Amino acid sequence: MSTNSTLPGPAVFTGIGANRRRLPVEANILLILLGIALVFELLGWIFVGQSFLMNAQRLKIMILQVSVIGIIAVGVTQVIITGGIDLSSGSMVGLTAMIAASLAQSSAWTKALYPSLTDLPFVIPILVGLAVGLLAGVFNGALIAYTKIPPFIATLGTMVSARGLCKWYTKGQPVSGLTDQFTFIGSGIWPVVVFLVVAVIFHVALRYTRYGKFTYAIGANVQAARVSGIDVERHLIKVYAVAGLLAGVAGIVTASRAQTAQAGMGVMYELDAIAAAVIGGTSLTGGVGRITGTVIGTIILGTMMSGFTFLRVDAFYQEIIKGLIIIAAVIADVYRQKSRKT
Amino acid sequence: MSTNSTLPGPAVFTGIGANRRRLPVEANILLILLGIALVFELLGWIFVGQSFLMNAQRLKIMILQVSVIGIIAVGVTQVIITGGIDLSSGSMVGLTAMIAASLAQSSAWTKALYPSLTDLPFVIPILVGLAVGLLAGVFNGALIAYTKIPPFIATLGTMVSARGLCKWYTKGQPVSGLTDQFTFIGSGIWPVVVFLVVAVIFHVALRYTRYGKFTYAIGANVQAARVSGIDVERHLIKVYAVAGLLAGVAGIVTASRAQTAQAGMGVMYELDAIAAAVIGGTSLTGGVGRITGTVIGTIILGTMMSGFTFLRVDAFYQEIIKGLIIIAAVIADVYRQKSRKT
Amino acid sequence: MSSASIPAAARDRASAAGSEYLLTIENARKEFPGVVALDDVSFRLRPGTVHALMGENGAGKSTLMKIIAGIYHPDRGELHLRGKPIQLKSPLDALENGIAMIHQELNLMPYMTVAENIWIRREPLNRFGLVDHTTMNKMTADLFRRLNINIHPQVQVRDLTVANRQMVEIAKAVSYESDVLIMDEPTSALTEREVSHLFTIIRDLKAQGKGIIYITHKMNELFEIADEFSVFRDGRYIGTHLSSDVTRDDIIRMMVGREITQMFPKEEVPIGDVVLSVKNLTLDGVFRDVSFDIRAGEILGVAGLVGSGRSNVAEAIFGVTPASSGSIEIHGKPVTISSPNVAIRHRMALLTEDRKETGCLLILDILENMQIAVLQQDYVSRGFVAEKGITSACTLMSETLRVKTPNLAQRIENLSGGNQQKVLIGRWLLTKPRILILDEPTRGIDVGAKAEIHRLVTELARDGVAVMMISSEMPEVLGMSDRILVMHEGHVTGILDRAEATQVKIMELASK
Amino acid sequence: ENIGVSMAQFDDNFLTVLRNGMIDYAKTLNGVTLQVEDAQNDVAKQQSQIQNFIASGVSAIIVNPVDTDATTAMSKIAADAGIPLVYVNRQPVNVDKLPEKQAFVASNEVESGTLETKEICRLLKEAGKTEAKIVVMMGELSNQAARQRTQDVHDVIATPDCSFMKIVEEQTANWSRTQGTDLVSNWLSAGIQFDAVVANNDEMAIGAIQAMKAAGIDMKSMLVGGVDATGDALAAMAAGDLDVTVFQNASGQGVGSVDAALKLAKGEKVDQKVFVPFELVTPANLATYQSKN
Ligand SMILES: Nc1ncnc2c1ncn2[C@@H]1O[C@H](COP(=O)(O)OP(=O)(O)OP(=O)(O)O)[C@@H](O)[C@H]1O
Ligand SMILES: Nc1ncnc2c1ncn2[C@@H]1O[C@H](COP(=O)(O)OP(=O)(O)OP(=O)(O)O)[C@@H](O)[C@H]1O
Ligand SMILES: [Mg+2]
Ligand SMILES: [Mg+2]
Repeated sequence: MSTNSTLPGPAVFTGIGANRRRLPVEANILLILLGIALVFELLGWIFVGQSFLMNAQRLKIMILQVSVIGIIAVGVTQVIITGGIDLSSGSMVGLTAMIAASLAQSSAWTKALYPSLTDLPFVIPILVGLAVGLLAGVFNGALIAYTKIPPFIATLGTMVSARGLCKWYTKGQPVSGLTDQFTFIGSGIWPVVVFLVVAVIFHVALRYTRYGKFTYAIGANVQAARVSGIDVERHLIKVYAVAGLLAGVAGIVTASRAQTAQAGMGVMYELDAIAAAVIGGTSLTGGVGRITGTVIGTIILGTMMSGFTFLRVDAFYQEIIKGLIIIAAVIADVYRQKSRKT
Repeated sequence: MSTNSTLPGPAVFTGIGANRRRLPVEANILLILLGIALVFELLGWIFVGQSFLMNAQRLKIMILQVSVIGIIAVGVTQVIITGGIDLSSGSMVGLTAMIAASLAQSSAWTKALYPSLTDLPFVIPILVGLAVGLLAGVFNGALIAYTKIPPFIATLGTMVSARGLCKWYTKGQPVSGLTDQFTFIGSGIWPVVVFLVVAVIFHVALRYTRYGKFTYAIGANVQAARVSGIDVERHLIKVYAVAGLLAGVAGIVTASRAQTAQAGMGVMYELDAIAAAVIGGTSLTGGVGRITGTVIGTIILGTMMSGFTFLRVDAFYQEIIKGLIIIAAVIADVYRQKSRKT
Repeated sequence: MSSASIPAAARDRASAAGSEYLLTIENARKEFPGVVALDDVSFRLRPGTVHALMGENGAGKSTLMKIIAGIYHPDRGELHLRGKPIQLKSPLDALENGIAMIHQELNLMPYMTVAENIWIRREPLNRFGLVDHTTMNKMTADLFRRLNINIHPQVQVRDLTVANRQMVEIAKAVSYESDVLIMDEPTSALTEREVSHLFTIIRDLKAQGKGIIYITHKMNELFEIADEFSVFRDGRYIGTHLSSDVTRDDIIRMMVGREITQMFPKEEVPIGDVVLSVKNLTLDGVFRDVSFDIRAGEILGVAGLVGSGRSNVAEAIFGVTPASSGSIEIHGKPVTISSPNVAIRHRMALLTEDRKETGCLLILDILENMQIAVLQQDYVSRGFVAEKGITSACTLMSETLRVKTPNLAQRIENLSGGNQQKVLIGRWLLTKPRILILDEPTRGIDVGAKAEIHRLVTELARDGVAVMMISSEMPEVLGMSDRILVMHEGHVTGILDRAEATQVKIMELASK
Repeated sequence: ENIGVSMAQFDDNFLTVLRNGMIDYAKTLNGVTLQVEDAQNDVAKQQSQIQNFIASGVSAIIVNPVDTDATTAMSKIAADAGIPLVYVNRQPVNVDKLPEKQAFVASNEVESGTLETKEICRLLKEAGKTEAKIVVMMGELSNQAARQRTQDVHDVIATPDCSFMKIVEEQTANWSRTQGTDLVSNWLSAGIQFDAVVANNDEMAIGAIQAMKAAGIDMKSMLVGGVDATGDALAAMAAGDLDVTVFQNASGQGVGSVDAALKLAKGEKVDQKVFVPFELVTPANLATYQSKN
């Protein structure tokens, strides 16, 4: 391009907006997380006489128990950034868990689903599980991109169908007796590692690649994205495919962690994942959101779960409080970012 | 100012009424319903050797089994028209069912929750149930209108909290032994009557009252609605209150029909209700939708349920097919209305 | 053909002035459900020229341009680029073939930075395939320096004023280095200063041999920047001429098909009592100590540069974003206007400047759009809307305002901008306001409609309505106002009487 | 002593009785507190709850498994932390290979469906049927008990004694009364004839009864069986609508599991398997149960 212009003019932009870069969105959410953790710490000393945070085991389980939600949430965040939504991820966790597990059975297990396909190397169930997630994601994406039906309904349909497939696959029987190789992925701290790796990859992808720029552009203004030459349909398929793939990862980790797969796995996970993303600052109207925020949002959910058990909150109150905290966290976020709205 | 202007000029405007209403949107959906019913009719003759439609009992149960969904869907439709969503209706059905039932227990039942409050006239549990629904709805509405958090999240929070309240209310115990007066509402064809009355009321309200005009205006463009003098906050509260009230009606009918109330009642009803509304032509982006469409959408769901049993479709396949039909119905609708979009 | 009125010699000159076309489109037709937007239209663009498109609202100008930019596919018609036939399948296709477009509606991504907006899909990548933000920002800075634009590359677009957003759009289009550059009403959100800045840019591009298609409703711009122009009416091609060969009236006749005698039909009407009185109105950080009165029958023009705070004052008075201090009196009684709802009860009306954002209920029909404000106080009994009454009121209003539509059941979305504006004016007239605030009432509106709106405002004033009219078009302010209030950076810098007001005086006040 | 309890589900009538059995029993013991969590039918959540219990330093854990196949992983987690674990009500897949300090207290699920079906079979014979059509209402398809109880029906019919019974329909109503009503209404409208309804639980059986009553079917001539002996079911039996149900001593299991957990926590030995038998409930012995569950 030719910068040798004939226009005169000083080297400019002193003024407009020079100073308008804001504190990163995550700072807000991190504060909310810290606030919640400190409240638990305080209440811990008062009521239980124990520290909430100074307990390595608890810190581990706090993240471990939401790793699967977190993995899905990373995918869902991207979908929400495009202005869509994915209600099918919970069902897809169940489906991929079932299918992957059925190819990960050990020959020692007498009731293997495919007796001739036991003791396979662990990469096979993993690859098949990922492929199933990917395919389901592509299906979602294609449906949304080409038929223009609302993502809410498209993925609601997939959600119901995938859950049905899940139950049909083994007629409701659980799939157990998985090989040690396969269950290794879900053991110890590995689910957390998978979660963080996934988070880092997509954090980079969203911020530093064209994939990411297109994702934000579509969510911010589809029309603008289209006239800028972005192939919106193709990109949406990619984004939903990624979400499906990650649901596949989550399914594999879930099956591996529980050392079994059953048709009811992942029920309602989609809602937790969406909550994590939104608590983390992702806007349901599209165009706004970051993986770092989602990670923090996920950890907020984990902290709440551990905190409730720690404080011996009656189970009946846990849900009531959980709902209120979700609302409160989002309200707090809306208020702290009020300047962004106007 | 004077509308009888002295402005000269040819009448460029060719007059009202010429084609004032295109083919109503419902025509499309009705066609889809007829299509589905005819497919079942045909398959019925082929596989079961019976008519699907020529069976008064089946026609009755087809609507009866979805009346509760339909009642919620009428409320949800209004919420969606404003551009919102209500995920809490299923939980609210459970909550109102529990509370209403606890005031409708007969003294013959030895384990009544409030032994001193048995054999109350049936209006009391009904009024209390409605009040609970209304209050929860007002809570939703106020949250959304004043804190500006996304309706998806606000009602997700309420959904979780209300389900928690539901379990907490009797610590998970079912509430049974309801008076005959109370269970009368849910007997025979009454739930259908309630559904249709509710539908007619809100059909009229949406089309012929200021309440309705404002609802559409807010969904079409909140900003413009506000500048046009609509008190958006107040109106949103009204709309969510109506949705809550109708969830209350649904809860009462459910408890009365089952002659018991349990904490798990209404789980996932919100999704069926949203599906019914969207199949019926309500747009999730707001501003578009009609109760007649929602009623037809609801009946489509009911037809599917009866059809599956009628054709003896294996339970394992039912969900898979249901998901696909929801998607297909919405695609069909999108295509038939393509002209409206461009 | 109305072009018959143009001297024959000039016509010949226009068609013979060069056979080498950069882009041609022949016999194009485009139909939307129920509307033929273009019918047998042809258009030719020469390199190194600025070719203006003129026509009333809804004439099909934007539609034709969207075809050239690969957004719409014509039902019929051939497109030739540099002499070769070409089919454009997508906007990307057009961009890759050297056609860029600045759209009539702003098409930016609000939550992304200026640099990201400009280079979307063309981001510089480093050797790991990741986006190189440093280079991208530098490229933006270079581009802006070249165009003499003063905006920071890393600021988010939503933080920019409308005018600056428009400048970003212009810079983005220029950055494609394309041979054909389409500008669809680029100046509708700009004031004189930015407009002349844009013209400098355009002349520069022209000198580089690019072909520029320029759509505008502003006649003076045509004479200032365009080499030739084509006129469209009702989806048909009327003619192409050199702009040096014609007069204003010729063009108007071609566009409208009839004469418009009076652009500013200002009448002297008896001025009554003070209706609206604003004292020391302040909205922290936006405007300060704004005071003025408007009397019955008076038209108060409000002038100022873009961003001077005029719209904010209007919105504060109307309760959209209430002021933080100051007082408002109506008919001498102090009032507190906390929301538009309250304002309407005081019989005020506000036509907002952004039709799409705060005006139209896009997916609803004309009838619904028109009646929504009046339903607050009229045509409703026991909650039920008096369908018959409101329908005939809206019908009458549409006829009065000459809304061009087959019927009132059309979605307002499908109307041209000018007709949308008329519907919105109708919405407010139904409420029979005593105080009417008009914010850029003729923005993006063709001459014919403009004259009608002006006539209407005059009539309202005659009926005793107090009118406040914000406008960035100097001739409009000068032509229509009894007094002119000028704002600069949130302050009132002066109020001029009709007699003493001149363009120069206003500009002085607006930029001091 | 603080014992962590993870229940598969709170909003389940039977499990509520079991839960209350534990809680009421714990109240009678000095210095024993229970912390009861709701796993909401989620295997992963249950596993996490166990880990949260361990982090909070409970002295023993009681688990009512969501998925009895997922217990291997849970056993390992508890064993690694050295905390005693007792499974209650649902038989873990690793019941024969339980690590040290782990036990299982339950009824044998095979009995429930078998008792129910055999009694229906007996009643049908008594009514002089030589050919009988039955419909089966299944619980949630992904649930162990639903599968087992349905399997029991098939197994009983496979015996020569009851082979005169024929399953004409078998569908799920997800444990729910309303769905049960709708399912049976749909069957009736399809003109399906049957002599008995065998439901996986009482709620669905009651739903069936309500549907049949609404359709004007005489409940005297129709046999309906359920499982759980809930309060509503016993009332239905007293009214002559429900013919068979099966009592599972829920509170007995609750008490047993708390006892086992406390003993393990104190380092005492307990039997690794404690079975509390199912009991058949018919109008004949109804009175005995009306005071229980
Ligand atoms: N997407 C669409 N669907 C239906 N009708 C449309 C659509 N786009 C444009 N039209 C119609 O086509 C005609 C031409 O519109 P176009 O936008 O090209 O006009 P224009 O000349 O650019 O007007 P303006 O000066 O107001 O921008 C109008 O009647 C308009 O209502
Ligand atoms: N919501 C807002 N938040 C922050 N600043 C705003 C907001 N709205 C307007 N401003 C700023 O206030 C100033 C006045 O804007 P306003 O729109 O009132 O000006 P105007 O003179 O009407 O210009 P225009 O002709 O573009 O409408 C501008 O600098 C603008 O950036
Ligand atoms: Mg245009
Ligand atoms: Mg303005």
